[in-house]
Amino acid sequence: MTDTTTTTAPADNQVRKMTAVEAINLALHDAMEADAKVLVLGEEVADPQEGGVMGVTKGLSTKFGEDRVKSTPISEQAIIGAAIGAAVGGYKPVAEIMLMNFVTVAMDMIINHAAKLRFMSGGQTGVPMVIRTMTGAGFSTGGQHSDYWEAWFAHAPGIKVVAPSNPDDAYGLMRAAIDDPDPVLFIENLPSYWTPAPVTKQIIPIGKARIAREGSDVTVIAHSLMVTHSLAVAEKLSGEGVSVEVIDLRTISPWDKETVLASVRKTGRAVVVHEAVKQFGIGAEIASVITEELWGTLKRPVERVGAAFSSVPFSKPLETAFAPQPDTIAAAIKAALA
Amino acid sequence: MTDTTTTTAPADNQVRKMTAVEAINLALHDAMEADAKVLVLGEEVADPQEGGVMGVTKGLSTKFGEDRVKSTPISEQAIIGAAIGAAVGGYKPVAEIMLMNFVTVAMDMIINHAAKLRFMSGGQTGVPMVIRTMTGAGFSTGGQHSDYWEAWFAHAPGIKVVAPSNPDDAYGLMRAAIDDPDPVLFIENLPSYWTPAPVTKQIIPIGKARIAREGSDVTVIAHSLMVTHSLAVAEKLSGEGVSVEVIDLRTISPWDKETVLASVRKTGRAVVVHEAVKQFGIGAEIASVITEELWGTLKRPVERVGAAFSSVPFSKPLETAFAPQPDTIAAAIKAALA
Amino acid sequence: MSNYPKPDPATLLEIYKKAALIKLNDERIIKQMMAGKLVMPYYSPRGQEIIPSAISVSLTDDDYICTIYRGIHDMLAKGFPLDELWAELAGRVTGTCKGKGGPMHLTCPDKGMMVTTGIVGSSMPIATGLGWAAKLDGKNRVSIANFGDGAANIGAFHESLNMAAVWKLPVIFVCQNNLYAEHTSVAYSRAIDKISDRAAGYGMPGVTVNGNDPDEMYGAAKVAIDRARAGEGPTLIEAMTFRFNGHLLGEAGHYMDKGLYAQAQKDDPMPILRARLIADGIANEDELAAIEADIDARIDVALAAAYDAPFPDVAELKRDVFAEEIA
Amino acid sequence: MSNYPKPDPATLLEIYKKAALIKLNDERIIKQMMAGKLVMPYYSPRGQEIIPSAISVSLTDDDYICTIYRGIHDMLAKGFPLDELWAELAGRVTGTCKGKGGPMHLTCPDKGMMVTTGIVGSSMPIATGLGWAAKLDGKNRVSIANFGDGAANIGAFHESLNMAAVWKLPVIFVCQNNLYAEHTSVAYSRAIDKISDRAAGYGMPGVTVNGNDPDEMYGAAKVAIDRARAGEGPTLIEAMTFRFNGHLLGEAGHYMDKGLYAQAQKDDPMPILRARLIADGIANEDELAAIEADIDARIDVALAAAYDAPFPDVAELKRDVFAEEIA
Ligand SMILES: Cc1ncc(C[n+]2csc(CCOP(=O)(O)OP(=O)(O)O)c2C)c(N)n1
Ligand SMILES: Cc1ncc(C[n+]2csc(CCOP(=O)(O)OP(=O)(O)O)c2C)c(N)n1
Ligand SMILES: [Mg+2]
Ligand SMILES: [Mg+2]
Repeated sequence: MTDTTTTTAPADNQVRKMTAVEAINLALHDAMEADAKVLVLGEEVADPQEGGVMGVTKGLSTKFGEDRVKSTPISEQAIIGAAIGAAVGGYKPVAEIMLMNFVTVAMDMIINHAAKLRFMSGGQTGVPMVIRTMTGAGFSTGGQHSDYWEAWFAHAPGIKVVAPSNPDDAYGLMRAAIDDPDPVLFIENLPSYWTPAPVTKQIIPIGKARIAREGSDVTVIAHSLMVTHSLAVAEKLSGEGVSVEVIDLRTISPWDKETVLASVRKTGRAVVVHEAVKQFGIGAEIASVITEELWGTLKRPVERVGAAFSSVPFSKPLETAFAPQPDTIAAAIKAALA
Repeated sequence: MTDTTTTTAPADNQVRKMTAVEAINLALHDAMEADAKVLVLGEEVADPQEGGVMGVTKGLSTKFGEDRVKSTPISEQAIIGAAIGAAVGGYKPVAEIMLMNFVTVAMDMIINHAAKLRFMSGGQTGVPMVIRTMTGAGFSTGGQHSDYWEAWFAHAPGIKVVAPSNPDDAYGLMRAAIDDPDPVLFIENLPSYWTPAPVTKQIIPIGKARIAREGSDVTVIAHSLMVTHSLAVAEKLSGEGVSVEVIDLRTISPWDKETVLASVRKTGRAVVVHEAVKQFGIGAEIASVITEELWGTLKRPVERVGAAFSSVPFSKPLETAFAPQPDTIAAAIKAALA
Repeated sequence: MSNYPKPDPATLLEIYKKAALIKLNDERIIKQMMAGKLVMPYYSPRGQEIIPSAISVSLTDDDYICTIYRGIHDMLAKGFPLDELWAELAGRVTGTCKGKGGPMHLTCPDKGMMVTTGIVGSSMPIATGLGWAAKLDGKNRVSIANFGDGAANIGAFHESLNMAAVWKLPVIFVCQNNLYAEHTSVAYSRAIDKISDRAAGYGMPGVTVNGNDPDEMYGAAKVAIDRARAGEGPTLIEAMTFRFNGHLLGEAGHYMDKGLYAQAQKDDPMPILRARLIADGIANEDELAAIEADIDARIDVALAAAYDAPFPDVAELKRDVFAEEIA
Repeated sequence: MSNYPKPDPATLLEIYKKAALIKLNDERIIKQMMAGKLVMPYYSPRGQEIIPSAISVSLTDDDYICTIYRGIHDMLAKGFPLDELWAELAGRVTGTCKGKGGPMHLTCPDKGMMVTTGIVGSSMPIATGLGWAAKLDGKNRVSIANFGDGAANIGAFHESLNMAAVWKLPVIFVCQNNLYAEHTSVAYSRAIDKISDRAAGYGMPGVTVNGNDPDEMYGAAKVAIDRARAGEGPTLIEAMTFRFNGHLLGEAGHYMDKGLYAQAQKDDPMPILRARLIADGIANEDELAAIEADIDARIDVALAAAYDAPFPDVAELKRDVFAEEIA
């Protein structure tokens, strides 16, 4: 596992700037074009319903037909069940669960079935499907529309968990997720959906982290929107003479221990950042493994940054205080450097 | 928070030996007798259906009537929804979800509603309910009937998580859970259901751990069946001159940091044990907090013991290898002492 | 339905007052949002005013209701305090939920408004539980579950209707069928004509009524509520209606059938009811104008007070997670 | 139902062969469990043999089925290999799932047996997805979803039937109504007489048949399967039956109605079908005895081979979690 890339080199000179919405749309398009077994389903995903509430699947049903791109009733259990059945039946479905809080309705299908069927059948029935979902605080949508629950799925053997931090990764990880023989939960960040960035159209391997910025004093490990925040903080701190290495996990399960440990072995200090509630979040596992593996090397305990222990609040000042912000991350980095 | 008890002194001389099944039954009975607002619902819980598949609720409907003790259709969403509604309407329902894997069907009700309604309503609607569920590997029930998912709920603000390790705690914690103004997930261990032990009928506060055995060399933190295994290992190791302190967490969320940290401050070494899959389990949070708080004091990294990263397998030798056993725990203690 | 009880003139005027409050309040919210003064996801109930107005005249504060993100009409009809509503929408600590809940979680237990949910379908299991509580209380309370046409396809619908029927609970399931679930027209999500036909599968009465017609809506609700109070169990009412402002305020609505939209506009229940009140001599133009002016004035007050009030302190993040404040 | 197609004598004999295999296999499992040779939770299908036997004669290996913990009858009727079955029950590496799945997760994709689940209701959404796959394949495959009477009250039932109807999928929903869900009699869990009445709420045909009667069961299944193959969409079949050995092997069954039980024993479909075959001259006593002896001999072989096979290595815990073995 040494093919970690520091920066992604453009594959050709067709690098275009696009939003994550466009990048995921393109990834779905390219995957459907490359493989007739790829299907898309979910609420509103077909064009008569405007190709998704955010337009992520726009154009797909018009091009590939409403047999392969199916708008569903509001029935998350049946959506995931249909995807599992189709996957077991030889297809590669990409199911959308509109927001991450709604996965709660389909947990049986995801946890007891999608994640377990390969093991329970002794390898006879793989479930090559992708569950796309979006989330993230910042839009004043309150307690039931912005949660990050990646820790639940990372704790569940049999399902992979991926969370891109930018349009290029969104494209590359989506292509890899669709090709993966196992179920992949694909977490999109809603507030950064429309921030354009270059997209190289390279497929990005699942299970590999990316060193988003090199540094020597401290390692920040993040995913999704928190990578953007961490990079901004790193840039700012470089002005203060602090060299921050930022690792974009890209895949949360199985996560790339090699890359993380190599970095912390070098810096001796680590901060794990996620938007999910801090307590019992994925930062705890990553901090524990770093501590176990690098005991003696580690100069300070691993710092963890996550949301407050509450539901996502509606009122703007509370919502801002709830989720990790650049200054929270900066403070944690300084604590790690103490 | 100093009222941690080392051993529970009998309140009177009516201490009887009973199984956890009997102790929980008695706790429900006593609570229903003490407060007419206490209700029981779930599949099979009333006496025409034999008072629960395991007989935990036997006799309650005959004594308190089928208005207060209701057998339900197989409808976990409606079971939890009915409990939430009844709680918001002024009652104290105890809802049974037969096995912990079946909570997956009701996650929306538990996570988006029971756990959040107090916060989202600004304190107007509390949800004083208990969700009883049972689980645990060892009965060859395979991949969908034995999972421990306490980490999911510990990560969710607004719901408390309790897991008794013996009949006395089962009684005392159930009484406290029913009286608690917030929703409590109450996790019962199926394989140890029928092991009799003395029951003192004392109410045990939620949020407090118990020092199940005092020791000075290393602290083992466990809950549910793993306390029994850890105590057996401690006893065995005492023969080898190792003094193991065993802490029974009793409550997983909010967990008793004070008691745990005081113990590890003393021993300098810690092992966290749970039957749930090790990766992203509650051991990671506990290990992280210990490391953060006792950096400098800690002599070795915290050891974590949990199940293998797989579904629960059916075949007996695999099932045994999957879940932590006394020898796994002993090995981790030795690693912590290295 | 011809033998439904009919609202008397006073009740009809009462229905109009509630509906006018909903409509004027909706218009004001939109204005404030357009002006950038309110920032929130807003699911306008414009077009659905009659449904809760015609139901609520048969309810008391003791009766329970659960509703959804598109539920401000249900709330106002049942008497939600206007000041606390506006303060909540503005995210202020004086809001009914101290600003922590926002528009999708409006709650006012004093007036029986127990739960507002943002999860499709989830009003139903909880309303079923409130029905159980109501039955245990023995005070002839009823519990109303509001939900949309799209929600009738989710599992929680099935489990709730079945449980309420088996337990004979005093629950009225009100499906506000506005023909769309987000961008999905009903034709895409079910292979039957009437959602009310599902009631037979649970053993409860099911009716489809014109939810925009105060007579039908009042009658169907009254029959169901009386039945529930009498201990005879639940009813499913499918109330046909339309949402004029699309799903979420600001969307383009390209997915909507243009003919359908034009017809719905012609059928807008608000001008129709207003004209009828005048035609039937129940109220004259001046009286109605005075009612409307009074509503507008109350909104002015509520809105001004809301903006003047402070935001919640960040310490609120530690409160109401559990009953006891987090250390 | 009188115009249902009837099984011809050869088909009837075929049904008996499948049913006899189920019954004899069940008896042997119980014997082995009593002897402590097999340790597992066992949900006996005794009494329900006819249902899958009469369905499966109209299926090929290409057709999909999903079933539940109580599904060994569905499996055997569709041709599950006996050796791999016994090895799996014994937790051996030669089992169909290498011993990792056990009795609740029997799987044999080669013969279309895609998923066995231990979660009530969950066979239905997955069978719906297999129906979608079947439709996309364009090979006129069908997908059978087996489930119990209790499962008809869970949300997954509702969502699946609705989706299958809207998408016109070739799915046959087979509700094996054995009058009990664990210890709960149907009267406690629904307020209607027939589960098949729910089909109308989804816009699909629904029928209730005597699942113990090979004619009715064969006819209803054939009509539904033909309809599905013709692209006309799903059907709900409620097959009335009884479970003689209670829910989980070893329970006392005190909750069961004694009169019902006695009647069910009189109606035991196995001796009835056997006698009919003889009476109608389809097979004589000797021929039937030979069929049964042959089944017994095959079970002897499977059982002996199972016990002789090794248990899986603990390294299996790292395999099949993902396609790629965990490091
Ligand atoms: C379980 C769940 N799935 C999806 C959504 C996203 N969503 C919000 S509103 C909505 C449409 C609901 O339509 P309907 O029930 O007809 O109510 P309406 O909005 O028309 O009043 C959807 C799909 C959700 N909130 N919850
Ligand atoms: C979601 C869920 N809830 C509860 C259970 C526990 N359980 C196992 S079988 C069963 C009864 C099912 O009855 P029915 O659907 O009639 O099938 P039968 O066993 O009679 O064949 C129950 C409640 C479960 N497995 N899954
Ligand atoms: Mg609608
Ligand atoms: Mg049954």
